[in-house]
Amino acid sequence: MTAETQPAGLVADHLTCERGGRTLFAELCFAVAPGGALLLTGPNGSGKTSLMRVLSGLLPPRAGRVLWQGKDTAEEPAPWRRALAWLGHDNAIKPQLSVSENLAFWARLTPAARGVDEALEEVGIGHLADLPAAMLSAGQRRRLALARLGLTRGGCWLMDEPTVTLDTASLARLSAMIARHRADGGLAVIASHDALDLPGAQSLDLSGFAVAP
Amino acid sequence: MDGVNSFLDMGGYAATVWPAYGVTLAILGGLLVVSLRSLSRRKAELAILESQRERPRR
Amino acid sequence: MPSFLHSLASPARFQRIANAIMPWAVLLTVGLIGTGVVWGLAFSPPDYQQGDTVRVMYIHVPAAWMAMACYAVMALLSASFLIWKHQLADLAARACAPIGACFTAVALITGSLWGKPTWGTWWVWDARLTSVLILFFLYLGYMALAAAFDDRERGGRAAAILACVGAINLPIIKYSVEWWNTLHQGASVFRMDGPTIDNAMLWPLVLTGIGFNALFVVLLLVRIKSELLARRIEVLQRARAAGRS
Amino acid sequence: MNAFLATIARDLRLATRRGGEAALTLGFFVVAITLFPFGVGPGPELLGRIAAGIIWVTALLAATVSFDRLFRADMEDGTLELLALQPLPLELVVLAKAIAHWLMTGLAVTLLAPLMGLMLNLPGDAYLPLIAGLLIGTPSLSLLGGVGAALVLGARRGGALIGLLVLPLFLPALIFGVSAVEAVLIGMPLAPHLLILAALLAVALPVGAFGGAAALRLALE
Repeated sequence: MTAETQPAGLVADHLTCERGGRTLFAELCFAVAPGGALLLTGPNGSGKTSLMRVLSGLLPPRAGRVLWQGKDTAEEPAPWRRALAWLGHDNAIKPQLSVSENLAFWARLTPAARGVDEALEEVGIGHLADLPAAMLSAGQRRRLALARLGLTRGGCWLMDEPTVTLDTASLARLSAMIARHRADGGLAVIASHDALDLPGAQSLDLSGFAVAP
Repeated sequence: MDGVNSFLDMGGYAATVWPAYGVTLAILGGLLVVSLRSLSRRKAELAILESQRERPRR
Repeated sequence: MPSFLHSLASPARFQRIANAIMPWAVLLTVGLIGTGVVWGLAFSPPDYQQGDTVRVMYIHVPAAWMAMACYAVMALLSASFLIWKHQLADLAARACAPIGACFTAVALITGSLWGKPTWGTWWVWDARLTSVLILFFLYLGYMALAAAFDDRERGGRAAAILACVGAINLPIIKYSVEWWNTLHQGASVFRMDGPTIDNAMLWPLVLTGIGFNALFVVLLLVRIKSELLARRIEVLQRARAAGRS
Repeated sequence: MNAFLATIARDLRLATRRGGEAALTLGFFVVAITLFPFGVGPGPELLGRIAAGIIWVTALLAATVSFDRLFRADMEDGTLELLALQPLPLELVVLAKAIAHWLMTGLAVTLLAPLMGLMLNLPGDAYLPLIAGLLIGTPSLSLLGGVGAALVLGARRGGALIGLLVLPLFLPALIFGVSAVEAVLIGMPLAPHLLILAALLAVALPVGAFGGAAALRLALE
């Protein structure tokens, strides 16, 4: 019955997560509709990264479900994997490959809606396309990782601390990028310490779901 | 005592039969002893921990 | 079915079942192995070819049976742990490994001692010996992998995957070793004259065989109990650490 | 299919850019083989008799040395978690990486084996079965070794563990690879041995794909 009444987009249904014998959060629920965004906050150790990994499917929750377009992502991972674009702590950049080669690989693996060059321009490193990725600074690497998300149109972006090592100009670019994504009908879940310009975004403080030991 | 001696001699194969039984006893008995000792050690440890847990509550 | 297994395998229920089985298992172990060994050593006839060395058989053969049976039990427990994720299956599989390794070691060493007078050498690359040796390595690999993770749960699952992969490969290894052996050396040296075995020799063998199974049950229950206690200790210690911080 | 090929191509490109991968494995292979004449004596007759065995055993060891790098770099820079979240099933990712690994190690060793055979005085008839056996047998090594490499991700002393885990599983490939050479030398048919190696590969394919993927998911949790 719940399956039909679930809204489109991403739904967390009573998620409980346990790591190393400790319950990080329990009975966590939220829903993000297409075009929406959710900002996750909370102190270190409150389980932001774990929640992101549970949402992505990397970490099975102790209890509860993650629904994409009304379907349980654990039971039907294929549509969720096609819609999902993931930005983790690590940038997944191979220093031996050039900037555009790095991105072109992911463009071949995901259903890319836009060209590699366009995505690089969006994060402001189009002029570096031919350089080996080893030459990039930390901020430029983060932007290259962000460009991977920029390849997609619609779908769901899961971004774990996207602002790490970004400068002010890049932060503005990131906000614009997320706005463009949402205008395309995409949605985003963002765990971040920094204040991002996210008009109309929901906010969720994870410390409210902590379980007393 | 001749019967005991010939039993111990194992038809000339004492060097085969007795070490085989000895090794078996040593390995399997050893495993049993080690397992039992870890069991009793953990029982004691748990008893200490539980008594410590009770105290501050009461 | 899974929920039925789960209810069967809750720690409290396990303790009850274990406590009920334990005295019987101990009784069977002591009684059967004691009778079998005395019978085998003192009252069974010497083999007409091998003389008294045949008395090694009453422990060697059951140990070899248990070496393989243990792996089968361990692999089944590992598979059920991967499927139903029940902690007790992981505990039991881990408890199996050292027991299996010890039975395998007994089979190898007694076989080697028996081999010296029978074949004139401590070790032959006979098909059975070689595949039991590989089995021993698989146990070692399982134990090393299970212990190599800081996170206990993760180590258990990695080892469970290995146990399942090994279960598929063990028969392949066994048959390829047999084939390799016949290719190189012709007929096997290891001939037990199986069908002609006399009742006077069969009985002590059967007794120690069942006795070894009972010993396996005793060892397994003791080790699982001990592991359960270790987990309980860990939980309490963690709670204490969290309470004080 | 495109994504599958892209994964293979990327691993190959990375290996050639780094330059080390294949060269390291081949270097180990050659150096280890040159140790044998020192160990058993330089007599050409003895060496020729055990040459096929030496080459096979050394190929197994060389493959084992290379497994540690199979998933570790991708694990450390976050590539692996991205690969696990792509539409391409992780089982196929594992297969793709095993194929790339084989092209760089197994195939390279196979191509170098005749040269090693010359150095070890391998009899003339033995070259065909040796190469055919390596060609069919070494892919199983890459697949089974992949499971081992995935299992030790996140383990302490992972690299040292791999050998203990996978070398026993390699035994059948070694047995039939060497027996293929011996069969030809005593005038027996070659085909059954190669067919058994192919059957081993058929078992190693699902074991490698599903076992490896299960182990990787575990490592990524």
